[in-house]
Order: sequence, then C-alpha cells, then structure tokens
Amino acid sequence: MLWSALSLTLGYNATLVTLGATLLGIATGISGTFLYLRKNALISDAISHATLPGLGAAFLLMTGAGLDGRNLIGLLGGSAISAALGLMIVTWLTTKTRLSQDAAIGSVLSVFFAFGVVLLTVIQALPAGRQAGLETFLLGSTAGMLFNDAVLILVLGAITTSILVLFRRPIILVSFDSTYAQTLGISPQKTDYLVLAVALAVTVIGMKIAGLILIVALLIIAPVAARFWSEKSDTIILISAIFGGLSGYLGTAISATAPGLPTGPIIVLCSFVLFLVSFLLAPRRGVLAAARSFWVFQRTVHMTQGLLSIAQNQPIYEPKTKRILQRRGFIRADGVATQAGRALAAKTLLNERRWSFWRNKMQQTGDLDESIVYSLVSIETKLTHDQIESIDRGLSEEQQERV
Amino acid sequence: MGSDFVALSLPPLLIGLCASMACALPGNFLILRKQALIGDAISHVVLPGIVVAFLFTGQVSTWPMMIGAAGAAITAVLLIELIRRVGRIESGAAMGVIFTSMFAAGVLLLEQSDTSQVHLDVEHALFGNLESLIWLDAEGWASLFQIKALAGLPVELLRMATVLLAVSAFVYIFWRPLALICFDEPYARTRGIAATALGFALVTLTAIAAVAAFDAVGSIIVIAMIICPPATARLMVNSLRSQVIYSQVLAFMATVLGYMFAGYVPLWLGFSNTLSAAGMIASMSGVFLACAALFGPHRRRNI
Amino acid sequence: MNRRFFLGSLSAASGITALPLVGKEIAINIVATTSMIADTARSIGQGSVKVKSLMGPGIDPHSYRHTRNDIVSMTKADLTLRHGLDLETQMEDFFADLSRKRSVVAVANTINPQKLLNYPGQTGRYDPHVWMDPLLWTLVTDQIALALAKEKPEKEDQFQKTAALYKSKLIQLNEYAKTVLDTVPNKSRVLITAHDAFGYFGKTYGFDVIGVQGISTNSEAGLYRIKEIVDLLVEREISAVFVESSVSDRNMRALIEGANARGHKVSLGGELYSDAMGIEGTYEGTYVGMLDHNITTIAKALGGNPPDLGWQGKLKAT
Amino acid sequence: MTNFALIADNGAFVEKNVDLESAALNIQGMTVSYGSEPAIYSVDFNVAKGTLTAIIGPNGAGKSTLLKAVMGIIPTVSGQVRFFRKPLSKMRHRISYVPQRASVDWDFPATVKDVVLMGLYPTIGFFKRARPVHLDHVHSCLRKVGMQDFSDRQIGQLSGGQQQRVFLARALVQNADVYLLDEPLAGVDAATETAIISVLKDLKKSEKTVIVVHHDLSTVKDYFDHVLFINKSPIAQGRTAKIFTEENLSITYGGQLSAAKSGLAGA
Repeated sequence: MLWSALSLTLGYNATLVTLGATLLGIATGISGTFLYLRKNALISDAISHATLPGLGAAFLLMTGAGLDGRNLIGLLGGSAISAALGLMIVTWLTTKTRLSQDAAIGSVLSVFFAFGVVLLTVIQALPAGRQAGLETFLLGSTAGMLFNDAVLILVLGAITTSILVLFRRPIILVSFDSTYAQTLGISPQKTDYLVLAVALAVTVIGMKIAGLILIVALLIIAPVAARFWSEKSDTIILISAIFGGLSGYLGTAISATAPGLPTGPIIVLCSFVLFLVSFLLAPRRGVLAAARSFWVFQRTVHMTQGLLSIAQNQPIYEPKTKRILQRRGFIRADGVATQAGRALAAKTLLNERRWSFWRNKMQQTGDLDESIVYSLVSIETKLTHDQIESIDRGLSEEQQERV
Repeated sequence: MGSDFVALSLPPLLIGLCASMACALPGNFLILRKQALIGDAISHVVLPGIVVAFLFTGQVSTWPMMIGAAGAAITAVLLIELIRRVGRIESGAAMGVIFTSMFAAGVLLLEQSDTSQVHLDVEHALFGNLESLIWLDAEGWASLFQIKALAGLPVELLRMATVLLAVSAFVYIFWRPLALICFDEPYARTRGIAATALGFALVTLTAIAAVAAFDAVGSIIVIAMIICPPATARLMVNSLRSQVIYSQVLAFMATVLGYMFAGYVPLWLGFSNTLSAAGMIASMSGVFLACAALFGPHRRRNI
Repeated sequence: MNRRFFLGSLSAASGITALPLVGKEIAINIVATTSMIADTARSIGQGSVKVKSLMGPGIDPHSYRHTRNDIVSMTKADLTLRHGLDLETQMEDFFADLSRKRSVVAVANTINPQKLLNYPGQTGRYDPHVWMDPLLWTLVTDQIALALAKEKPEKEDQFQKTAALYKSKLIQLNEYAKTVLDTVPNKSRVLITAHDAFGYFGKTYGFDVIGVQGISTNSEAGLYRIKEIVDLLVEREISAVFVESSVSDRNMRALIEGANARGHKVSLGGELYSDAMGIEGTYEGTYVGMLDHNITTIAKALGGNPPDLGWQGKLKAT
Repeated sequence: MTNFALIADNGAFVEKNVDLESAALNIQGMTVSYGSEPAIYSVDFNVAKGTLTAIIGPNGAGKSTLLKAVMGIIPTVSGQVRFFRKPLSKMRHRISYVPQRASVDWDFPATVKDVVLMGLYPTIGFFKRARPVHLDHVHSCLRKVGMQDFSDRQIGQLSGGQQQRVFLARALVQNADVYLLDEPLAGVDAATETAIISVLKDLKKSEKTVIVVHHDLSTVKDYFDHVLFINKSPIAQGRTAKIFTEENLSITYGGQLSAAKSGLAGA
C-alpha cells in the first residue's frame, strides 16, 4: 500500500494531494528559509491570526450589501487585506519603536485575532446570512485538496520561488546586515516588503488549501532543519526545499496507507522527524556530531597535556586528566607513570620539541599556518622523513650550544 | 441594577482582572527576553495534553483537562528551551517547531483514538468563557459579607487569585536576579545566579498561569495580556520597576474598559446583543499599545 | 456598512424586552440553547410562552461564543431548555451552577439510552444529533411539554393538546420521509456528508451514513478516508454527496473529483442542515421545514422521486 | 600542564620567581574550543597580587575567550582556574568582571544607579531594598569614575565612554580583590580613557590585582606593568619592561605586524 502511494498509483486523490503537498512543501521550504534568515520565523503565525478580522469585516460588508456573505473571493480578499495591514503594523512597530520583533508580532497577532472574535460575535447576532462555521470556513484540509488547488500551488510556488531566488542576494544581505546593505544602495524596506508579501501570499492561500497549522509548520520546520546541514545560505535554501517537498511527499503517502491518519498533521510530523534527524545527526552543527568531536578533542588535549607533564615530571593538576591517563594505563592509581606512560610521554615531548623548532623556522619564512594546533598532531603525519631528520639535526646542534 | 451587577458582572470582572494582571506581570520579563510569544505557543500546545487527559479519565471535566494541558505546556517549554540552547536556534523558530508539531501530534492522537467523535476540541474542552463565571447566590452588595452566599462564588475566582498571588510573589522575591538575567545574563552567571534555571522557572510559571487562565477566561485574553500591557508600558517609561507597575495598571484598565464595552455599551447604544468580552478586552489593550506607539514618551529606541 | 441597516437588523433580532406580557396572561419567559428546541417550544407553548433562542438559526453549537446578554437572559428566564448529550460541552459548568438556582431542563438527556447511537469505543457517550430523527424528537417534545406544564400547571392540558398536535405532525413527516426515501434504489442508499451528524437519519431510514470528518472542530480527515469513500462511491454507483451549511465543502468536492477521475459521475446533491437550521422566517428556518428540506433533497439526489416542494409544498424551489 | 621551561625555549622570557601557587590568578592548561575549532590552547597564566596586567594579541587570539572561560561564562575543554588557590565558586564575591560593552542591550529600562546596584547583588539579599549605606557606596563609586551627576539617567542616553564608566563603577562597587576587564578602553573618548586608567592604577596601589584585555599596543608600556602575549597559545608573559620586545610582538602578531608596528612606534 505504501509503495503504491509513493509511486503515485493509488488513485486520483492520493496522486493529486501528493503532488500538491510536495509542491507546497518546496515553495514553503524556500520562502520559509528567507523568513528564518530574517529571524522572524513566526511572522506566518501572525499573518494567519490577522486574517480573522478581515474575514469578519468582509462577511459583514457583503451581507450588508445584500450579497451572499460566504462568497469565497470576498472572504479571501478581506483576509488578505487585514493580514497585510497586520504585517505593515508589525514592520512599523519594529522599525519605529523600541519594541523587539517578537513583541511586535505577538501584539499584532493577539489584538487582530481578538478584534476578529469581536466581529464574529457581531455576526452571530445577525439574523440574515449563513454565518454558521464562518471561522473554520476558510481553513482547508490537506486531504481535501482539489485539482485547481494543486494548480494554484504550482503557480503560486513558481512565482514566489522565482522572485525569491531572483532577489536572493539583496534579501540575504539585508537580513545579515541591513546597514551595510544600505551602503550598497539596496533599500532594506523594499526587500522587507518583498519577503513579507511572499510570506503573506503563501500563508493566506496555503491556509485555504492545507489548513492553518500545516502552513505555519511548513514555513518554520524545514528551514530550521536545513540550517543544521550547511553554513552557506544558498545550500540551506536548497536543502529546505528538499526537506519541505520530502515531508509533503512522505506525509501524504503515509496518510494514504491507514485509517485515522490526518494528512496535514502527518506531514507536519514528517517534517518534525526530518528536524530531529538534522538536530541530532547533522555532521558539524548536529548535536551528537558536535558533542562527539568536542569529546574527542577534549580527550586528545588532556592526553597530550598529561603526557607532557609526565615527560617533564610536572604535577598533573586536573582530575579529569588523571582519569583519562589512568584509564589508558599510562599512570597508576597513585599517579605514578607506568612504563608505557613514560615511553609515550617521551615521544610526545620529542614531537613537541620538533614542532616548536619547525615553528620558529616557519616563522621566519612567514608561512606559518596559525589555525593548526601543532602539538596535538604527530609530526610524522605532516612532514616528510628527511624534513624530520633535518629538524633533529637542528635540535642536537642547539643541544651542544646550550651545554 | 445593583444585584444584577454583583451577580453577573462582578465575578467575571474580578476573575478577568486576576487573569490579566497575572499574565501581564511575567510578560514584562518575557518581552525583554524575546519570549513574548510563549502564550500563543502554549495555546496551541494544549491540544495533545487534553486528548491524553481525556483518554486517561474518560471525562471532559475541568481538573483532568487542566492537568493534561499544564503537562503539555511544561513539556513544550522544556523542549523549546532544549532545542533553543543545544541547537542554537532562535527562540521564535524553536517555539514554532515545537508548538506546530505538538498540535499535529494532538490531532493525530484525536483521530487515532477516534475521540474525534466527541466534542473534544480545545475550544470546548479547556477554554473557558469570561461571561459565564457568574455568582447566582448573590442578592446584592450585602452578599459579599454572607459566608453562605460567598460559598456560591465561581471557583475560578479563587484559582485565579491564587495564581496572581503566586506570580506576584515570584516576581517580588526574584526581582533583582530576574532584572539581572534580562539585562546581562552572562554577567549574572558570574555573580553566581543560576540564570538558566531562573529563566526556565519564569517560563514554566507563566505556562501554568496561562493554563489556569485558559480554563477561566479562554486563550485570547492570555495571549494578549502577556504582550500588550508590558509592551505599552515599555514605550511609556524607562525603568523596569515603573514598567511593571504601569503594565498592571494598563491590564486593569483594559479589562474594565473592555468588559464595559463588550457587555454594557452595546446595550446603551440600543443594540440588543452584547459582544465577546475576551475579544474586547484584548482589543482594548491593543488600542492602548497603539496610542503608546504613536505618542509614548519613550517609544523611540535611544541609541 | 450603512448604520441604518445595521441598527435595523440587530434590534429586530430576538432580545430581552419588557415584561413578556402576551394578551392579559403573563407568558413563561423561556431561553432555549438551540433553535430546534426554541421552534418546538414555540409550537407547544404558542401564546403563553416567550421563547428566546441563544443560537439563532444558521448558527451551529460548535462555533457559538456566549456573550453577556445570553447569560443575563438565562438567569432572568423562568425556564432554560438545553439540549444535553454533551452538545454544549463548553457550558457544562455554567448549566450545573445555573440549575442550582433556576429551572434548567436538558431535553435530550432523558431519552432511553437504548434508542441512542453509541460512539465507537465510548461508554456513556452518545451522538447528540437526535433531532435528525423526528420520532426521537417526539420524546423531546414530551419533555418540553412537561417542563412547560411544571412552569404553568394550569395550562397543562392545553400544552398536552398542542404537544400532541405537534407530535402528530412529526409522525406524518416521518411517514412522508419513509414513503419518499423508499423510492431511493437500495444500492444507492448511502448518505455521505462532511461531518458525522446524520447517524440517526441513517438508523431510522436505513441509510448507510458516512461522515468524512469527526465532530470535533480540530478533527481532520486523512487521505485513506477520502480514498475509502471514493471507492464506495464508485462501487455502489452513488450519484450524489451532500454539503452541510456549517462545514466547509472542500472534502466533498475532493470526493467528487476523485470519483469523476474513475469515470463515475457524482454531483453535489445539495446543502443539508446538520447543526443549524435555515434562515429565520423561512420554512427551512423551522424544525419541520429543516427536516423536510433534508429528506426531500436526499431523496431527489439519490434517485428517488419526491414532490419538488416537499411534504407541505412549502420548500424553496431549488 | 605544559612546562614553563618549554615556553622559554622559543625565545620568550618568563619570570622565574613568581610563586605559582599563591598567585592572585593561576590558570593551568586551559583550552577552549567552539565546536572542534580551538579558540585557545593549553594556556598557563599566572598573575601576582597587586599587579596591572594587559592581555594582548591579534584579532582572534582568544583574549576575550580566555577571560570568559576564567569567569565560567563559557565551557572549557580543559584547564584549572584558582584565585589565591581557591576555585571561582568560593571566591565570587572577591572577583569582579567587566564585560565588553557590546554584549548588552543598552536600551534596557534601567538607570545608571540600577546598573551599578547590580554589582551589589549578593550583598543586598532577595527581599531587602537598597539601604542608604548601599546608595552612598554606589554614589562614591560613580564619583570615582566621574559619573556622579548621571545617577538617575537612563543608560541608553549615555555615550559609549559613559557606558563604559558605568560598567567600571559596577565592578568597583563589589570591593573585589581581582578585577578582570574585557576591552574597557575600546572606542572610548580620551577623557574616559584617562579616567579609567587612573582608577585602575589606584586599584593597583591599594594592592588589588587588575587584568585587562587590551588592543592598543601604543599604550601598553605606559599603562601596564605586566603583559601576556597570546595568540591561541601563550607566547610570553612577564614584566612589560622586560618582555615588551620587537621579537615577542613579531611572534605574537606574525603577519599582522605592520598594523601592530604603527602601534609600537607610538610607544
């Protein structure tokens, strides 16, 4: 069953929703990354809440004018306008007052939603018009995706992706350092409005097709997961698009295999799994990888330090160093070095001396690579055999001079 | 008018006041620590908590729902803090990842345990309604002094009063360290303050206060009150102490004015239907914020 | 929006007016939570009752938000008639408190549980949509008549008479439904709607009832469910699916597209009333009218041949 | 712990007679890394009581990292820190730290007095309000840095130099024995620089130990009596007069010497 779902041979709805969800995942993955880079990931949550007053006002206006209150275009238009107004206020609050970004988003989100609820209680009292279920009327469900929804996603995705990819450079520059961008003649306001306009379109339309929570999730989770895999913004955008598409594709397939698996939430949980995998396993920034490399580095540092102290019979201060050396059988419980310990200590000291002799020479020639910590690296792995011999000769000459 | 007011408006007003002030108080520190959206995150996160509580207890009554919701809220706060610190993720994105995933898990749980047949959604099971917290035993102002009548007071009043007390005690006791970790967390560590633990305590206490307030007055007031009064106060004054005091006054005024505009003004204007008190209270706090943002003495960033 | 319209329509809506004096007799001031109960109470009480319905027609209990004047009107009413069976979960605590001081009657709670539809895997929890079956609603009518009699004992026999009249209308409606729905061929006696509200209709008139989503507003359909129903549509050659006034019709349109893709034509059989009645003042705005509309629409869409304008010829021509 | 003798081998001179154990600050084999990139490696650093020491080195040498690691703000890979033979946890009240100015949001709702009072945190307990004796102490410390008239000013309205003085006042309020300052003179006006240096010199006179991360090589000789050259690892440490040499500078700054040169010319 899962295989047929994955290979898009599971009937019309499954195929349509899989394609639609994958495209939606890709489009939101890309636009979400720009929001993430600008540090206002939760803007989509604010947009979704800010649509409610527009919805209520549109319904009231249309019923007042005698039209059918539930005409889709009117409601969508109203929601988009009030969400755009909300966005403008967020931007205005962030730039013109001392409020931080999340306080601006939070206040607009809560006040707009509250005013929307007030309008709903006004509508509730109106006898005319079919206002039942107005609040959830606009919220789509992913499984109920229609053909023209999929087309709309394709078109919307194509437009937003091309705009964002086209203006990738200025947008990233502004989100990294807007004052510097200004010096290059890029106007932060324009790029801001461009990104927010895209976020608005994706959220309002996405909400109608796939439901509120799915859209907010897709815009946030994929970019955060992608961030773990690379330091270059272009690669992050690409990975985020892949993650978004993948979670849409897998989520829909899984949802088609068994009863009681709501499609939207399954897609969200798939992208959460992708996040978890990235969070733990990503090579450098991943938590496990970082912990492991820190632990290995720490062990080498303690080993080298400890052995050098043994070689120069200096006291070992840190208990951790003692533990590490003891566990490897280089010192006994009472701290006295074992035979193996002494041998390796001597070798480490020689390595240290050779490196310091080599560093002085490199210093004069000026091509000393400062980033490498030489004493943690055994010299045989870096230099050729005869280079090491020349160092040893140099060392023994120095020895004669000093004696 | 007297007995009507005491029976039908006094309790909701008092409960609304306790809830608003209990949420605005920690809000002052949360907006300085860029965690203002915690209220919104928690309002989404409670769904799985409720479904689990329902599966265990089989009923949709107050205490199981609140415990389930509080459990979910604390788990969420823990996870958000974990991925924020360990994964070095910006706090807004961390909240987004956790609350959407937990909500999705809640819907999945709802469908899998086919409790979707029951009215078990957040709106009905947990979120309370300010207007329905009335005190039928009251005959008039005199009943304030009759023990028998007082027994009939809605239990939410006691609960929210305790929450307000607990939050005020926490802020009063930890005033200095809280101010220090908001201003300069690394320096606070050098002074021996357990900055991470204190930050976590602040957010957890807010989560519990929010869940209690959800049950009494719904999520709209909570989300707005955590952010708007403190933000308005921040644009009006320059010292943390006066900001906290202003935020309490603003929360008080927003609640009273909001309740009047929702419950009484429409009737005075000749309409026969009143409006949502929660929605109007939150909108009122938004109006205050708008005024402060336009005319507040300290609205601009100094440097 | 122009103020005149706004003011006019709002004050016309139900509201608390001065002491409800009807003729010389003091009418019972009643508040009913759902419009179905309000409609029945008016039919029984007629002159001697003043009924205010919290949720006007066109409003469903899921998304209704109680405001202050609802609470005030309930505390001032002589009698509050509420549905029960967990339809009004967000008001449970309030009604428990109200019933200490005022008379509150949950009209559907007293129906014999054997007659009720149980939820899969739930004990003691029943499907609250009993108004979908006119015969069950006759039991509710009795409850309402009893409650009215308790408030005005001297009017008891008059209430019994009007209740009996109302019940006979319901029984005739039931007969009409049976005859009309029998014309639907056996194979396509399948009622597919947006959410699971027509259990009782299926039980009484022998229809398989399938709701795409559950009752809770947070419930969401999965693709498996959609595919399952599309297969059913094709196998049993069902010609129509139905939309509901209070729920978005997206899932239904997806079913239609799914079936069309497999070469089986399915059309939207029309909009049914599930949790909310029609617009106030219209025939569909009354309980009998709402059911009549549902029965006639279903029969027509699924291949039966009911009279175009329904049982009493009062339906709005579609 | 690497041996001092070793460092001596590569030409740097090291004070021999400093009592390693009872020093005001003794760091043994400290390594700190961000991810797997070592920021500082195997740092041994010893500061005698009553000295005014500068920590100098090129950008990215780990000067600020060293200070933060000593104060326990960031985790270390290895290393042991002792103040007068005791760990930081036991000596918090006698150690005072001045962070970099840029590390704080100066738009925070607080006055100069509030910030300086923060230095008294452990002494004024949770509940108690600041008593007059505390306020006088705060005022006297503000006078030391020349900020006595700004006591009730909102910190956002101060210039960079004034903000730096407030941070210094906050440190003075603690009456600590060891002061660690992270680039206190970066980007400050001349008047502030002289004021700060005179305060640091007064501290030295009253037998306090002061350690400063410093970037302007031209002023090292006049301001500081001891210096530590560091570039990820320590290059040299000791009395400025003895070790502030051309050779040590070239080893420390390597390629970036030209920039440093201009600094030296000014000395």
